[in-house]
Amino acid sequence: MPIDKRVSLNEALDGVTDGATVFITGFGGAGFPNKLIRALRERGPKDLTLVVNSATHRYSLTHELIAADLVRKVICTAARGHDKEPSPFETRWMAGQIELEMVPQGTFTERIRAGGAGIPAFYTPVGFGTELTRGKEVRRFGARDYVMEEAITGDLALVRADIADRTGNLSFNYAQMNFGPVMASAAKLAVAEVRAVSDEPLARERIQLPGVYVDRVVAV
Amino acid sequence: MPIDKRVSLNEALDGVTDGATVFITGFGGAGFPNKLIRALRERGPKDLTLVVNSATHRYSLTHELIAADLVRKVICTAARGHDKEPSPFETRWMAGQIELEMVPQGTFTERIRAGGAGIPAFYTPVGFGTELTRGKEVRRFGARDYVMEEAITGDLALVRADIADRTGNLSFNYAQMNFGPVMASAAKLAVAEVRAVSDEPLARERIQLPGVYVDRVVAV
Amino acid sequence: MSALNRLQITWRAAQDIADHQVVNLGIGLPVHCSDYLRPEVDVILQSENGVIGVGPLAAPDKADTDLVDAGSRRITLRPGASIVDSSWSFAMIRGGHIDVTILGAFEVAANGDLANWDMRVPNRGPLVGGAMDLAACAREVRVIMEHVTRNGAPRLLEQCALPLTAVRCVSRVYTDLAVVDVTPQGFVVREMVAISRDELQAKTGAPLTFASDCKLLTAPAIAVPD
Amino acid sequence: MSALNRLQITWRAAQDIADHQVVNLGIGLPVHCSDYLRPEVDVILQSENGVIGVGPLAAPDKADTDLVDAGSRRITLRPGASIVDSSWSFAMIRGGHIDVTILGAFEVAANGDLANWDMRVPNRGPLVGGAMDLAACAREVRVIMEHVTRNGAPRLLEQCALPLTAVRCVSRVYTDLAVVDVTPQGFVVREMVAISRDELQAKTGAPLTFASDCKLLTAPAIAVPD
Repeated sequence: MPIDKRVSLNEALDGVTDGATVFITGFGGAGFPNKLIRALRERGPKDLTLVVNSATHRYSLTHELIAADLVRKVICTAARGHDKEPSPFETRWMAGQIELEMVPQGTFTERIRAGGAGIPAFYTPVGFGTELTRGKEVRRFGARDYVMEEAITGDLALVRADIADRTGNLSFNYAQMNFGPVMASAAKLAVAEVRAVSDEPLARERIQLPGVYVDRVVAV
Repeated sequence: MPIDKRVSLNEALDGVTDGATVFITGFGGAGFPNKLIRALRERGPKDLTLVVNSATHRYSLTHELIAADLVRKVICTAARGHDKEPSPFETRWMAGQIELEMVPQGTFTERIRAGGAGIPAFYTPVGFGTELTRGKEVRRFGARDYVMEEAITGDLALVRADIADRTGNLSFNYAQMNFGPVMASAAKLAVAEVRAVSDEPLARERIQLPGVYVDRVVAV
Repeated sequence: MSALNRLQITWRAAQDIADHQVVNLGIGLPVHCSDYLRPEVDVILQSENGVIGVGPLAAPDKADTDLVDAGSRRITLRPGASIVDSSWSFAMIRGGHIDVTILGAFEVAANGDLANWDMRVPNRGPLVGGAMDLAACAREVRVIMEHVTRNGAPRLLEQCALPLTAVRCVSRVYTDLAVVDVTPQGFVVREMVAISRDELQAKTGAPLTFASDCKLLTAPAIAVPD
Repeated sequence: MSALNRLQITWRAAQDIADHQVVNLGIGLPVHCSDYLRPEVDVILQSENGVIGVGPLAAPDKADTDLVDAGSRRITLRPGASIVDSSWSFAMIRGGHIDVTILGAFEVAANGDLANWDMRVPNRGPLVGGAMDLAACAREVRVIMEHVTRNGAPRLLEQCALPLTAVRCVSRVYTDLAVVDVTPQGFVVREMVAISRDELQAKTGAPLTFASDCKLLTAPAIAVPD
């Protein structure tokens, strides 16, 4: 039967359970899967771990998951709200109600890539000698000190892209790409939210993430 | 002054010295920088370490560097000739005149990627329990055993591509890409051999390797 | 006894490829499995050189010298195919994104150890390629091989004698005589040609168990070209 | 004394960017360096979100909401620009392919330690972004900051008090009062505004050495918008 990964927004998150680790794409204002984020909030699984660049971003609805108290832990590179009032994340964090793991951004994306690439751990010079790597294994290679960082894998990736085809190939609009490829690769279930699904297979030159990594696509 | 990385085949290898570690692209019959390989042979630096998928491939001129006794060591995934007679590599290897480091292909490309990505070492399940990882550090993560592999960096990368622009952006023809991106990223000096250099900057969709990684381009 | 010929072995292996799987077919005999897929299945064939969606071989007059698979065969692309660089290709393999790989082999052990490369060919350099990556990391590793060597020695063994490709990785072996699963209890014969169990056991270097529903192994007639 | 205003500091930093360099400009003040590049230099501006070849800001009527830099500014692309995913973007940074990064900072130590993020802002969550990657791995790390805090406390110190971003990474600091190199012998003043050496030392938390050819630090008039 020809591969066809198209699903409705209703079906997109079937099978997601409490305790899931969820990747959410988006950075610099581009690539937030906001329809899927809202669908996840409505589905309402509890005790989620979010792996997302920013716990709060002006253009993302990630904060709604936190405000709905669905989130146990956030792994991110930025946890600062942008309004004068503390963000839903910040109020819960200060009250000790939500766990935070801060990661330098390159280590964040490399740990996720490692998760999708079968690499359980790697060494990086980034963060050596700083609070963010306290307690981590340090090892010298050549003349420099490096920190060991472990892979991040997850249950679900919510990925924003521009165009998909039925086999799940994705094309991104400009800087929408950001964490899409690595997050899709590191998740058991990768769901893409796209502007449109092409009836024709995408041309090779346009494919920025092979459909092998994408399980479901939803046009929104 | 506008960036312009075009050089002649004569200038392409200026500065290459004895003892250099040289990456050469190509796999599966595609992507061999044969004009640059021959230019390197003619230049004649000694004691080279070649990092190349195959020590001998029907469509590659790599064997000419070996036959000219310019090579001290080969790091590769395939060292078998294809003719009845032993290849130049095989005769020298059997006579103990050339060193061989055999690497599983995924570990080969990942070690080179690591070299270009500032990762000094990583763990992989590949090769665990085999002759190729004998003596390497083994470590358990979760329920599985992994081997530590170190990055490969080099002095020079010879990269075959299809089209370049003046800023060194590269576009590959089909499976020509193979090791081009990782090898260019891991070398101090990356030289691309291309069918043509476009006067106009390449369109974003066609760029498969940003010019940041490419130092010189030669149209052949 | 009607042992299968080598293309019939690939035919048999191809029948087990399920719809929508991502499949890597090893260089040599396994790659011929693509000729015998069941008509109703739609699969993505991945090649280590980065081709995601290998199509049929190219007609000689339409071949592009750069459009090749890992075995240097000039191929076409299926619609929706893409090509990635080597680091992405092996990240895909190592990361467990290949559902099934079918590999040739010299030896398989009862614990699933695989030996399909050899450093010790006289007067030849070694060659490993992507075999270790595929064997260690595909979700399922299946093997195609003759049941015994040219000298009649078994290839299904208690323990491999040749250098290993990967440990405890093989789940199923297709030979000219049988389809054998590798289980926690060792080799289990699922299908076999019309020979006696004793004869099959005699050609095998480790104890065989026979599935309660063990079937006759058959394949359509396929001529092997010279 | 004519201390530089903050745009004049970025102007001064921009003058040191050399032809053909690959440059990452930090979010906030450093990104304005691109407005003051010397006209003869051609540089590639990289942004952490994967844009290789950032151009000028987009006109509001031509902006694409997905064409942004790491600071969420709507930008254009220079000809020949490309966009890579986050893992490639940081592989580029971590792998030493960025010639120069210019970052904002709270504190710089005489050994080159940098503190430019802070977990301890009251009622606010921490924010590190890509600063640690850039600071640890760009070939050259330059810093733009006011010479002293709002309370008059020095920011150039023997040792950073705030949490570190990276160790021993800064090579040059541009302040409103001076251009200071970080050397194995500590801080060396290359340029300074028309104040006394004693006064500059008094505003600095670590010993200053003055280059034998120490110059007057000047900049063209640039108005700072409200």
